[in-house]
Amino acid sequence: MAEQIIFYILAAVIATFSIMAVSTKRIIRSATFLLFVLLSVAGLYLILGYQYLMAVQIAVYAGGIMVLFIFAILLTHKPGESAPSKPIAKRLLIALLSVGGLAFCTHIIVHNVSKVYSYSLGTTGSDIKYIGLTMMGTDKYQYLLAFEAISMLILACIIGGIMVARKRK
Amino acid sequence: MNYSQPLELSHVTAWLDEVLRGAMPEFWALLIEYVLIGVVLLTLYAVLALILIYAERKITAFFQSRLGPNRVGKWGIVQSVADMVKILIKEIIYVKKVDKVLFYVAPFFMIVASMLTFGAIPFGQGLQVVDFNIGVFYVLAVSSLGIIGVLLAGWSSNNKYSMVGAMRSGAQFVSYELSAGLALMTMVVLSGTMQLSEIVESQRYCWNLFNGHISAVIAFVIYLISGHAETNRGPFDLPEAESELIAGYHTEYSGLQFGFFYLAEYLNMFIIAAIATTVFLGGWMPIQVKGWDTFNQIMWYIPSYLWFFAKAAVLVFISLWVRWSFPRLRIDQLLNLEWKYLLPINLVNIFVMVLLVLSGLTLTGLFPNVFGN
Amino acid sequence: MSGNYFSGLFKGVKSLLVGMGETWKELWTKKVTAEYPENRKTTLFVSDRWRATLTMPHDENNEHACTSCKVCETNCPNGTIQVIQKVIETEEGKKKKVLDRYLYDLGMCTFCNLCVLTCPSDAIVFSKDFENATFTRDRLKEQLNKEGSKLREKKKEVKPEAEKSAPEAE
Amino acid sequence: MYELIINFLEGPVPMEAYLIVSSIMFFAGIYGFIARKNLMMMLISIELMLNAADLNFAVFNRYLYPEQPEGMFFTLFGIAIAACETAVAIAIIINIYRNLQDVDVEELNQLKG
Amino acid sequence: METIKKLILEKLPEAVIEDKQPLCVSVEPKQVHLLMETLYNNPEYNFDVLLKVIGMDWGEKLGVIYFLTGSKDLFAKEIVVKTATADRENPLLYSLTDLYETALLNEREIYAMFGIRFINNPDMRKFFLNEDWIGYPLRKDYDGAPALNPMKVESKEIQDVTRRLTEVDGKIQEERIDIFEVDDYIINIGPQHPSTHGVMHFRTALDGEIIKKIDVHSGYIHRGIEKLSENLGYHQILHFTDRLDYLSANINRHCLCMCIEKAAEIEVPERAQYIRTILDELTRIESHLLGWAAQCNDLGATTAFVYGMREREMILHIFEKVCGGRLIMNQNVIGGVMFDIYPEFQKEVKEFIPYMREKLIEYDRFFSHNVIALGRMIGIGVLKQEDAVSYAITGPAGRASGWSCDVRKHKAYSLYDQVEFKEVIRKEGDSYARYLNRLDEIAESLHIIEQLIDNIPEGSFQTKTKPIIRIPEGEYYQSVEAGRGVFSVFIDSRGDKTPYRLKFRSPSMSLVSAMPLICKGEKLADFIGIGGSMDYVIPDIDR
Amino acid sequence: MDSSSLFLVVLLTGITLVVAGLGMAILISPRSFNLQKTESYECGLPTKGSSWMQFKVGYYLYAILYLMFDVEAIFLFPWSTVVRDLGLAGLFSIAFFIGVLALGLAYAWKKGVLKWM
Amino acid sequence: MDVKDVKIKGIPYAEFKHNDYLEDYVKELQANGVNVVVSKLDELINWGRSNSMWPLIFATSCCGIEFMATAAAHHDIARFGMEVVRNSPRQSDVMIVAGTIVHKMAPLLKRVYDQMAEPKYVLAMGGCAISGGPFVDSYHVVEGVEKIVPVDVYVPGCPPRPESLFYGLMQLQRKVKLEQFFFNKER
Ligand code: SF4
Ligand code: SF4
Ligand code: SF4
Repeated sequence: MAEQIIFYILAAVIATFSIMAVSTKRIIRSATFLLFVLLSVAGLYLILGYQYLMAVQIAVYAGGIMVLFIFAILLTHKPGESAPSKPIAKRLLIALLSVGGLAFCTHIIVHNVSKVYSYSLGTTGSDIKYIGLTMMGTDKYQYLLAFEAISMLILACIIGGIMVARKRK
Repeated sequence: MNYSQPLELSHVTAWLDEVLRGAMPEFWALLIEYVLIGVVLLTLYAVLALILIYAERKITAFFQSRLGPNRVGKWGIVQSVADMVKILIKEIIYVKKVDKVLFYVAPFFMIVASMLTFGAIPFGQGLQVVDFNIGVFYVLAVSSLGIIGVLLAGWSSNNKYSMVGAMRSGAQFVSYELSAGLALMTMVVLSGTMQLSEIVESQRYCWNLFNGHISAVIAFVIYLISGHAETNRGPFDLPEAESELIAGYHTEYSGLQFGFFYLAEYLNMFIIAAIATTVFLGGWMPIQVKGWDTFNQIMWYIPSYLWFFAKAAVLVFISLWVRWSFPRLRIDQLLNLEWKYLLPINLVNIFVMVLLVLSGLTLTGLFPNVFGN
Repeated sequence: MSGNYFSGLFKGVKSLLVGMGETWKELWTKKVTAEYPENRKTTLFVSDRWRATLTMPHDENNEHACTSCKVCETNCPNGTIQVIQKVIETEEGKKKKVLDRYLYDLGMCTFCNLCVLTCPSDAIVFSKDFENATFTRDRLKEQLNKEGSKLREKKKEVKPEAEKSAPEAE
Repeated sequence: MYELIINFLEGPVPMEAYLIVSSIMFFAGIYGFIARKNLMMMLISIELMLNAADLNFAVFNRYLYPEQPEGMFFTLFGIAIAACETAVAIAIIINIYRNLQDVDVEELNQLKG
Repeated sequence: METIKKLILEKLPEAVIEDKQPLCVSVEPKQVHLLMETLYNNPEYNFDVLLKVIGMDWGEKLGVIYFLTGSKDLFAKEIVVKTATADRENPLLYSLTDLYETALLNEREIYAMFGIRFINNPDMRKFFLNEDWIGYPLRKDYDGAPALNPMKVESKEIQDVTRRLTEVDGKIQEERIDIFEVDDYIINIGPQHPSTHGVMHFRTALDGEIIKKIDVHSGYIHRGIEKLSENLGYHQILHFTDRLDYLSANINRHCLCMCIEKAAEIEVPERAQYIRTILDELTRIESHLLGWAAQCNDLGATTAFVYGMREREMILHIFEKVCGGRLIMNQNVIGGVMFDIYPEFQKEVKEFIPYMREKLIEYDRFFSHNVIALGRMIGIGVLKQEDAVSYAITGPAGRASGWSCDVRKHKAYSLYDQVEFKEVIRKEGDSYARYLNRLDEIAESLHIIEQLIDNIPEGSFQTKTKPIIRIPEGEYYQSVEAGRGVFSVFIDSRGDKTPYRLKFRSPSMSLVSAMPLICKGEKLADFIGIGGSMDYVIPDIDR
Repeated sequence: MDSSSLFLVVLLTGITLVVAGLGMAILISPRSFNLQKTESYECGLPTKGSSWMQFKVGYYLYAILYLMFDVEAIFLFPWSTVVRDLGLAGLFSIAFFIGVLALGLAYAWKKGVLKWM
Repeated sequence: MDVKDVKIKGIPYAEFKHNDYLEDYVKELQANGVNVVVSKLDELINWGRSNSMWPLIFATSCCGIEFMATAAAHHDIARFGMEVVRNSPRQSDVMIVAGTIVHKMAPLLKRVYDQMAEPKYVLAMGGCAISGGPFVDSYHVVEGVEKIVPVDVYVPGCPPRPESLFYGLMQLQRKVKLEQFFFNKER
């Protein structure tokens, strides 16, 4: 029961702040609201029993990406400067479309997804050793290759990021 | 081996649990327990902060051949209480130019980050609130929330000093978080688990610091350095560098809001020491020697939380010692230290540790009957 | 390059350790702090020559030595001293100017000692009572001669210069 | 009434609830991505969408195939890739800003034309 | 000197040369620059040090006195150049900033005090006073009515614009110049800042953490001492000197006393000379200790600060026992010293010397080799020798740039010709050299005291002087080596009991004027560290 | 008493601390108002221009490096717990992983990113 | 609360100077009448305030150096718990004006004072801050900071020795200890 209450609180937080994040004028606030959303998502992971995911979500998003965001905002925006949106008419239209899309999705979800799942609080995903072994294995459903590929991706990102950001006019 | 542990607090908690469960439905028992945990945690947090502030001021004074606070209570022992009372009723100023929302949110991040880490520390046998199986990683992840607080505080203050301070802080934090993480990872390799309680258990007969000898010592030093850098304390106090930036990122904060930053700073210092104690120095585990049962029994008479606080106190002292011995680093020195020294050394160190573990050259590997669990 | 890297590292670490050694030593040296106000009756060090406030010594007959000649007033560089005279009639019926009020502003004095040095009759001295903080500005404006005090009749006696300049001789 | 709420709250959270939450995030992201002209804002919106997807992976994993951590791994890799993507995207934004002193999409379009 | 005279007459036949000590040349404003150029490039002895720039109000004329000497052998030759203009409404003179950097701030000061504006000076704002100050305080006809310049408490935004006067074809043009670029990030360091050593105000344009430009503001402690002095008798003036550079209080006062004694021909007893010299050196140690402590504090080593202050306190105790003052000593008087030493004085000083030596070693171990400190001092804030000369930077900072500029060596006064000591000179010119110089000078001062302390002769410590001292008409100069460099006094007397004009040359002003140069391109943190290594005292600048 | 709910308890404790503290302070602390108080402090002078500055991109480059290593860490941590079980094979795969990243660091070093600008 | 209850370690009540000021002050307070609970709370608050005065050093000249000496080992202001020198006015409680205040500085002093958080106190240290001291007659010197901001305690001297400053701080502590926090209209 507690789980449900917490879930609904988190869901409310996510819903409000994701909407606020995309609609607020001040960009740094928007980033902060995004952070709230991300942290709540971390909370959802925790409810789902993926503790490791939660920690990863916090570490990467709160520690890494947010710092990056804030730095980037500091680099490109003045405090108090607001980020403009498209004209109100256009915005309304887009909002309508989004709400429409949301309604459509909800409809599908409610009508199709219900009762096809089995929920169990298994321990998969919460045992860190199991994750480690799975990640380093080469069998089916094991991810060594992806893991190594990530390293290449990261390398590419470092080089790309540095090159792009350092490029002078 | 079961030793008698008369002063252990876990007896009290177990008894309390029993009584509550006996007296009321489980839901309410749990609720009361949670509230109790919260209250205890809060008290411990505040009391520790007060003690730390007092200790720092006193020890600083001794390093500087002064006496330090000695007029409020005997030896000035309630000095920090007076400070707390004062700051509680100090005006909180509204500065027009600040970004109100973020300005108020920033201290939350500071406090919550340190509180969440604080909750994960095993203070003694069975005295750990949050014990995730990803313990070490959790601590790292959560502590990175603090930086958001600093960055937001600096940015929202709309003050030039704060801004410079926040930027410095960001660069500093992102650098040192890495080293701290890698140093802890080295120890995870050694203990084979991330759960803090298990890490402590695994050090029953041999502290990790000795178990992994060279490699562990290097990791220990690196962790202490980067831990301090993360907490923005001297000689890494660039973000609030008093002689340069007035008060750095919290220049515009007043009253209790400033108090929170102040509080979190001291608590973070303790948390770093506590984590280091847990991971490197055997946490709350009393000194044990395999086979010497009487000795072990005597050691167990000293309750585990005292062991823990004693070990942490030594580390806190070292941190103060360092703080009051060195001049402040400049930002480029700071980053050099991290990226050119600590990080490469750390990467190599992990490999050394892996080799040590795999080849059985750790102390437990070499002398399993003396040190093995 | 790599040699530099490591020797630099070790040298640096060594210098830091030496520095920490010094603070460690200081940790155990005797603390130099003098504990005012606990020591104010015992070990408090205040030199006898310390100039804390100007005073006008009165003897047991409530008599002072100031002839109200105003030398101190003219010598004072910033008008700290105000000598207010009044005219009285002596026994012989002569009109004579004597000291009415000797006003001294402690909050303004620069403690340059010129007044004491130049006073021809040594009527004023500096005391070393330094506890003078007050809550109001007016309290610092003092009247040095006591109520009802009068000039001490004295035989002209010239003190040697050396003694005069050192107040502790008083 | 009380009973109703209790009944509703009994048991695990229904899967639809998760999915709806993630849909809200996703469509908020879409709205932001289209409605805002600022590059940083667009990036933030993308971040929202990515998170929604990540959340779905985890939810599907937990509810549909609880015995295998596939979804979780996808989330893990998803987060990693999101991080890389953000880093490069921001690098590009900074570069654009340095050249144009602005991070407005419309300005960009004008420049292109 | 004869050759110089000839040289001057050759170039400027209409120059009026008065043959006194030092040689005095008066020329028309238009020719000053030419004359200076000649002297500057004089092959035999370059007059490349503009030691003093003294604004003067001679009654009907306003003008400037320049005191020149050479860096090669300081004070070996001295020349005084005078120039004046009769236009009191809009006095204009020519700037010397292209020859001597030190002229910049001095000319701005003269503008504030006398209203003389200098053509070609790149930055003609008032120094010390606010731009809207009415009247020129040091002019003889200054109206000091408080109503004219009431105290205001509303803060005003600082306008970063300056005026520049240039002469184009004989016509004076005035242009307004912005000091900073439009989008510079300007941050105020000071006046209420822990590390500006008082109330200096640097407007600093930053680029990230790097300093792009510094604009020096001063006057937050301008107390008008020179004006006050013009209404006070000579022994009343003395107490101001302690409050100029309060860390060299005794040395400053010594200087003024010597100047007055020289002028009034008062003999100072031997014993007083000894006491003065010993106390001077103790003052120097105290000042350097504080300098060291403050520099360490600026670098973030609070503990070092406390150690330095601890040792300094020992000296203060000695001071307090001698003269009843700790910081402001009021010890020297015209014709001697105010108080004789106390009986245990010698013993205590002799105890202090080995103690201090021990502590110097401790400082060395504690801070001088600390790798962090080294990184923050070596190669930071490099001041080249020619810059030091051009900015007339003397004292430990000047000597750290390789310029031998110790007055005690070059123009010995008091007992300095009888004692043996080394002038500490380093070549590097960076913060570290200044830092080490200060510590080494403490050792040298200890050495000097050691030589004197046992030989204090018996006798009187004061010559009796008249209650009112009059100085014969004339101009008098006296220089001493204060804690921060050459401190000197200029008295223009008209034979009254008060000076007609009294001017102090403060070493700190030069130090500050070089800050924009040596801090450019350094980091913000280093700027603070450099400030610490220069060790200026602000009331000394502002007076 | 599972960790997740305890985690929540700790979180709430932290938030309570701030909320309660601030609430109380705002309620009872004295208040005064004047115009200058609400302006920002800069050595006692009015600020000129915006407090925002065009910061050096150097800060950002460090952040990129950090993020990358952070991402690396999330993969390394699971690995580090199973080092013993994996043996040499694990060592090699991870050596490749770290080696590639070290290349990144080396690249940054060479490009002078690590030199503060 | 009675004046006599205001105890300062080390100096008995009778040996303090200017006690009459405090007595008047208390009389005024008592005339208003305060209930007991509140006054006990007040006592606690005042105890905290008076023992934790974080100074903001407005040091302009010589007296500032004496303050440094006060903070250093020999005198050690830390004994009073006042070594936490905050450079930001937002975080400090007592402004110690040490040194001459000149016309150019006056707006700054006012501004910094204004920016301090309540409760705030001002201590004028040295002749200059009290009255202009040696420079009263100057055209550019403010005749005492009381012209700009309200001063709570005056510490005469030129410069006052560190002990004098301590004495002044203790006077201030005494004043603070008598203050009324609740239902106070003034502050
Ligand atoms: S104190 Fe001395 S100088 Fe002053 S009026 Fe009296 S007698 Fe004259
Ligand atoms: S000491 Fe100096 S300032 Fe003070 S009253 Fe005497 S003469 Fe005047
Ligand atoms: S009172 Fe005296 S010591 Fe203090 S600042 Fe003024 S002149 Fe200097």
